[in-house]
Amino acid sequence: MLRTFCLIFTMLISALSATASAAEDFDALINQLPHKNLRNITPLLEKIAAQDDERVRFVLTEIVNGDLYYLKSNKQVVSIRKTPDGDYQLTAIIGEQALENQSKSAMKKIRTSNRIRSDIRGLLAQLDLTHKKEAVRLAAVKQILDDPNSESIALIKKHLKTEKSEDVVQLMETAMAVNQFKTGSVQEKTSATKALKNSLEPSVRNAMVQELNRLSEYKNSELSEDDKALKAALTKAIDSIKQKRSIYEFIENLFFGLSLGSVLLLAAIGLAITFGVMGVINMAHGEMIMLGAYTTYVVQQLFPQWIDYSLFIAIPAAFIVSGSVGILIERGVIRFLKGRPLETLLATFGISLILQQLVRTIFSPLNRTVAAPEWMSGSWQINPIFSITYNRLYIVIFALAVFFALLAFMKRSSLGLHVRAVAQNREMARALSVRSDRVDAITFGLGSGIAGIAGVVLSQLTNVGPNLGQSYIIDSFLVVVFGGVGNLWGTLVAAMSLGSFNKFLEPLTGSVLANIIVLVGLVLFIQKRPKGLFPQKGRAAE
Amino acid sequence: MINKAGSPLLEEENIQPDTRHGVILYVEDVSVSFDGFKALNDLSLYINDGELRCLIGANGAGKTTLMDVITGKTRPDVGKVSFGQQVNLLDMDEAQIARAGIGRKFQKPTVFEMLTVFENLELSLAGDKGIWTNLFHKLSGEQKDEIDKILQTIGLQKERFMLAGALSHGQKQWLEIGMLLAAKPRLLLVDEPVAGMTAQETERTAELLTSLAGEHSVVVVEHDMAFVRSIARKVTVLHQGSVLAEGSMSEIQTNPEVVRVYLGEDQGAA
Amino acid sequence: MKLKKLIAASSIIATSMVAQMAYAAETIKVGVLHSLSGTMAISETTLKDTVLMMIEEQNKKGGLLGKKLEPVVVDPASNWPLFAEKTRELLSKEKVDVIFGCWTSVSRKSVLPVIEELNGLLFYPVQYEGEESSKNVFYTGAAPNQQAIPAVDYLMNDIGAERWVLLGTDYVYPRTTNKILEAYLKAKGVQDKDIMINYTPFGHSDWQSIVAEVKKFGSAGKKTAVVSTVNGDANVPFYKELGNQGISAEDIPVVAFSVGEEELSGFDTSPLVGHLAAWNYFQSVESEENEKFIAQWKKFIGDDKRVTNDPMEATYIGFKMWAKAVEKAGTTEVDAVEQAMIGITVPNLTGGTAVMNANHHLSKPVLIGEIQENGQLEVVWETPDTVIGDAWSDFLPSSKNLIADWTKPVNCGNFDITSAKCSGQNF
Amino acid sequence: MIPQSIQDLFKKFGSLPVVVGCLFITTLYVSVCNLAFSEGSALHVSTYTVTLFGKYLCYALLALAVDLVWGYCGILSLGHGAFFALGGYAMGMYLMRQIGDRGVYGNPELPDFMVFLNWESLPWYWAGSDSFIWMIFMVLAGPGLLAYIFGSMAFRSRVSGVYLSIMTQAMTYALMLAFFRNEMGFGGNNGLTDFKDILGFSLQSDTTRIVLFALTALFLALGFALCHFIVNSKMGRVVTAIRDSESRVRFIGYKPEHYKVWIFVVSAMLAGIAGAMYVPQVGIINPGEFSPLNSIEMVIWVAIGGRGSLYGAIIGALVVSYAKTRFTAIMPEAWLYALGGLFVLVTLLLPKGIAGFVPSVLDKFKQAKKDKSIAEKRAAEVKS
Repeated sequence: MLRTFCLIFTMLISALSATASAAEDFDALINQLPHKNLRNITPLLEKIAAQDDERVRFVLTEIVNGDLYYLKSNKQVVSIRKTPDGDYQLTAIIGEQALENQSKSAMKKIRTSNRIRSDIRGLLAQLDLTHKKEAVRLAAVKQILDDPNSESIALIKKHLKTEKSEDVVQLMETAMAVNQFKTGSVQEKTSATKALKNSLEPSVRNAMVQELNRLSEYKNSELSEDDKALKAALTKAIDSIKQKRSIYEFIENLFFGLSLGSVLLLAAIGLAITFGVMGVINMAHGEMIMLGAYTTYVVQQLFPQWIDYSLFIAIPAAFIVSGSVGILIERGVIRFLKGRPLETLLATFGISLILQQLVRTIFSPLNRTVAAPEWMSGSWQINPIFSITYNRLYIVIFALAVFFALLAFMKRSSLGLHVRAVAQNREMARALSVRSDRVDAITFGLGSGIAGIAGVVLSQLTNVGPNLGQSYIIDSFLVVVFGGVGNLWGTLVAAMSLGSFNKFLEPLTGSVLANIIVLVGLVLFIQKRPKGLFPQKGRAAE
Repeated sequence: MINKAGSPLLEEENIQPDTRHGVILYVEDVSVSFDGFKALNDLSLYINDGELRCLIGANGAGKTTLMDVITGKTRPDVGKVSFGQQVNLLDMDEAQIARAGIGRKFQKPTVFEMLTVFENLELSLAGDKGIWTNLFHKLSGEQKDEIDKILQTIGLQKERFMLAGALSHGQKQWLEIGMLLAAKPRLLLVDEPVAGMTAQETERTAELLTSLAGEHSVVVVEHDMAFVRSIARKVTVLHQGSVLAEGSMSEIQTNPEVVRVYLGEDQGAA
Repeated sequence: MKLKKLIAASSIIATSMVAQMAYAAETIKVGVLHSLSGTMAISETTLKDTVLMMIEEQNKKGGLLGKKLEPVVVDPASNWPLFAEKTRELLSKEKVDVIFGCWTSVSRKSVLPVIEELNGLLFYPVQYEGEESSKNVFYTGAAPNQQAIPAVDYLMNDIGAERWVLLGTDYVYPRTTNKILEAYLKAKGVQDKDIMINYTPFGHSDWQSIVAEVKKFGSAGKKTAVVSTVNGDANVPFYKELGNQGISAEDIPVVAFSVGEEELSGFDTSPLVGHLAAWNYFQSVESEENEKFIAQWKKFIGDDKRVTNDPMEATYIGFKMWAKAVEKAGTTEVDAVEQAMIGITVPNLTGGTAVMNANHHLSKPVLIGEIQENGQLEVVWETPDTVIGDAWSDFLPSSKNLIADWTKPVNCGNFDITSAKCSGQNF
Repeated sequence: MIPQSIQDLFKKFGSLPVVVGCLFITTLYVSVCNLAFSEGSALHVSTYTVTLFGKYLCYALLALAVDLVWGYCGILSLGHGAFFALGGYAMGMYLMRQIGDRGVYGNPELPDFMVFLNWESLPWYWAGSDSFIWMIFMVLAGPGLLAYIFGSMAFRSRVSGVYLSIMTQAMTYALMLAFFRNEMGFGGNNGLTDFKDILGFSLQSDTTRIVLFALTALFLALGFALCHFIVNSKMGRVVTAIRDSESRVRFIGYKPEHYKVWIFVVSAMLAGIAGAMYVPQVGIINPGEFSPLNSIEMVIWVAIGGRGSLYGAIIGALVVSYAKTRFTAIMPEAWLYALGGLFVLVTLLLPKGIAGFVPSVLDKFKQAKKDKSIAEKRAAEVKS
């Protein structure tokens, strides 16, 4: 803090005494950069920041983003951009002469650490208060709000008059108000409290709590009327904030539950077909998921330049890969085990071992990197305390999409009809000239294919490694059984409710216990409803 | 704790239906429905002690469901079912009902395929069905003679050591009836005994059943009208889950209702 | 096809047996006890390869005591009882002279009784919870005081952290480390309400709630830091969630003790730049030995993308020390080598020297590194001098009085300095 | 006359004497060759082999337990690992207490892991764990009780087939997670280990190992005899009948659920014994034993050996475990291929497993003959 303080100070000074010599100073300072290390770079940066030079912001930003390098050869400071063909395009900070592209080995990074970077951000924030982009200004004010000091507040006050954008103004006012708690009189504090009682900014709450704690140290008798008023206002404001927060926390948990649920759904739904419809206990289901994940990896390796679209290629690819492996398994093994569901368990278990070892041999036992496309990373900040991560959001949507697509397929398409027909009465279906063998193969392929798609999704959330499948197989079975075998809707409800239970329990019990409780609950539930949530009723069922 | 799991039902071994009014089975105003579809529609039926009753009716008329209700497999939504006057079957489970003396033969023969004919009968013998007794059970002379007797009755002496699974369809039917007899039931419920039997097999089955009537009460469900005609003294016609008509075969055949709904369909089906 | 395999297998048995007959006399057998299948294969196969590489190099130099080294590789398949069984096989059937192996604490615990019974020699190359010192084991990984404590110091002094989240997988290493840290932090005057401890099951894959909790905990106005002892597989989903929920290293830095180059090579690190890891070795450290080692490794494994990591360095040091000790003792006989080991020094890969101390633990430098886009870790802080591994933590009431010293006169793995007696051990 | 009676004996006991005989001979051979002959001699059997065989025999007993419920009663339990592990933990707790003050912290009362979690005193469920008798009781009661509670709930509400299998799996999975928790007081992931001695005999001495080995063999023999007796009693026939057609059994007046619970409990106890013998020989018990994959593997032993045949189960366990040991040693990189392939091939080519290799026709014939003899025997009894 102190550091920032003096550095702002120097900066203001220098700003006043901006001379023609500024430019050279700046160049001189920049050229010192290569000679500094982590311990002694900060003062230099402060000096640079203090310069009144339009390149300052650029340089600082480059440093924060880790794009500022210097050439090993002549210690020239440059900022770099990666070019499609692997090496780097350089822009000299000083002078305009063009530089030819270089490989990384030719240059060295100007190193920083968290502390240095956050200091720089502090500086940038103050520079950015006048940035032309609104978003940048907003971010800047936010930065200051989170860790304010008299100078930055002063700056805000200065820019508040000229600020156009509503949001920025609002945030600036919040910042000012928060500042009141540090500097203002009791009346100002009280009014600030009233003004802020709807703000969800964490820093607001912290400021209020701090103030309240300060007041609570005195006995009521020692407090003046104003203090009392302030205290009451604070208590009220904090409560109302707490309420709002708890609401958002509930929504948050719900979303977490659903997103976990949709992961379970994706993992289980393929099984709901192979196991639910065909009655095959497919222990290799997890490995089908794994294959899907590895397919994503391969796709990304094949088209490194299209990471953002890789998933759209990976989804059909994974479906085909896992699907065809599934068909192979069905043709090669499972069809010889008709009417022996428990034997399928054993055979497919053997297959799962083989598949795992196979990927170990091909891809090595190490996890594989699957990059997240831009549009799937980051989160959607709905308000200061509630945000939804994009990948989870898309996954929920995607899972439901897959589910309903499948549902439509089973209900509408003639193939789906055949599948259900064979599932219910093989002989009769055959009599009606349904080629049950073909249908079996396709059904199994379909189930496996969907597992593959699940793999694509999981590759965005967790390890892509040989054990990926194992960690989901048990959950998948539980979901299907809980929902009621042979009932897709059941699978949906089961997945979502299990997910939500888990997520609402977790904050109370911790994740381990939450898992256990859910499992035990499940076992008990099945004792009550031996055929799951949505059993097939009637005499046919027995 | 094992003991509890073993044979908690000893006291029920000597349940005797009270049949002073000559009626051994009361089924009163029973209704059953599977998701909306009414399988039984407040049906009432009384079986007299020692009589041979035939139940006929189109598919879905509720014959099998009725059997299920009597043997405790299906719980009726409403109604009263009692064995004799006092034994309320509705609060007993299958096993208890069976021990109380109601035997049932299924539509498609169900025997223990992996056991021999002899063992099938051995298991069905009346007596303690608890675990410990069976763990140390030894076949007594009487029991053995009894099994032989039954083997004779059902004509399977030669096959006694064959796996039941290896028997012909008809033989299985008989074995199952034999298993009923071994249990010495007061009331036999026989579901389509002659389905898939040759002419003379059918004939012998007819004799067998008629011979049983008297010391046992027998309820036969059958489609084969010829067969019914050959054994029936009294016939009950079910239709859409309730009793349509009841009486001797001739009465039934002349009953216009029946002719319309049942015999009509029967010709259609045949 | 499988049948072929079986046949192949049996033929291999035959040949290998013959081979044993032939070589038994003039080779020194080196047992390699790392899981090649199951959940731990992901980490342990690398170490197996490292040992093989070292052996190959040693043989190029003409082996040891004029004998060639012969590796004996077995697969305990991440199954703890199997570890014990395989150890027995290595020692009593294969008659190996030394074993390099184990990763998880439980595998070490399972091996320990067998090793002690058959008086074998085990080099354990992974950072662990301490609270142990066996005559037959040399611990070349970091003890808590060589990783956790310096890391916390760094966060406290350089980053200015005041609020602490201790995240860990629910097993003995995180439990111990967190107990030690908790004690340490309290000693430094951190209050209970400023410490949040959370344990997750193995392979925990859904971190939404926990990360959100951390975020809330961190928004209380004080600088917050996360100390993660989360184990291997669970890290990827953890960091992905961190990235997505936008917890940047500048707001809430996460320092990890079980995440190294290899784990990082398993996922896209761009959202994690600036988060920290504490180890005794980083691939990025510049020193001749290191460059030589990295080059050798890439050549051996035939993959230019493969990275090196701390347990590999530990294995490297362990092997070098063993070789040196054997030369010194002039035999591979365990007791002789065990005594010869103590005080042995070899250059470590970070430009310093590693010393084997009397408590069978190494002296190591402690480095703190920041994660870079390329999955490497850049040193931002290091201890001025090497730190001596402490078998028994001074911050745990149960062990503060214990020391380990395998030289005369103490010659005990858990010597109680108050009662001046060797508690426990019945050997 | 004597020969006649011997014949009767065979008719009566079938494979029993053979199996017991083999066990006896192996034990004798192993123990003599391990103790009598020195390291060098060709006849010597290494301690490694002894413990290995000991482990196999435990697995065999476990397989027997699984076969009893699956092969004869048609209950496919994917949770028998839980019973095995519970038995193991009961033994482990006892051994843990036997360490006394020889633990690293030298605390006479508490096992090391408790000292280190700085627990003040033993949790209540450790009470009595230092008594050998109590241990024996717990080895049986622990698994038995769990099986009884789970079984009576599941079978009464007629959970059957795949549903049951998945539920048993969920059960063992939940237990695994629970035992992983350090708060549970069972040592968490590290489990219980570093055992010193049992009833004062050092676990590291060869004699103790041989004795343990012999005991395991004995228990296996007894277990086999017990199962053999059960499946050949009338009760056994009821159980088989339940497997073939549960509802029929019900309609002739039996209560299948009671029989199922009973057999499930017996099987669980056998598994518990197996676990208890396993722990002192491998020297560690940890939550990994609860893992669902282990339970599946047990089922596979039985499937490979031949479900519905007691000696088949034993063979299966031995074959698979041995294959595993060999493969992991000879082809560390590829053994999973071999093992997986083995599973697939056996299920495809030998649906009845190794024991059922003989064509089923022949089987039936044999069966009929056996029953005939039995019946004749009965006839004889009746006459006498």
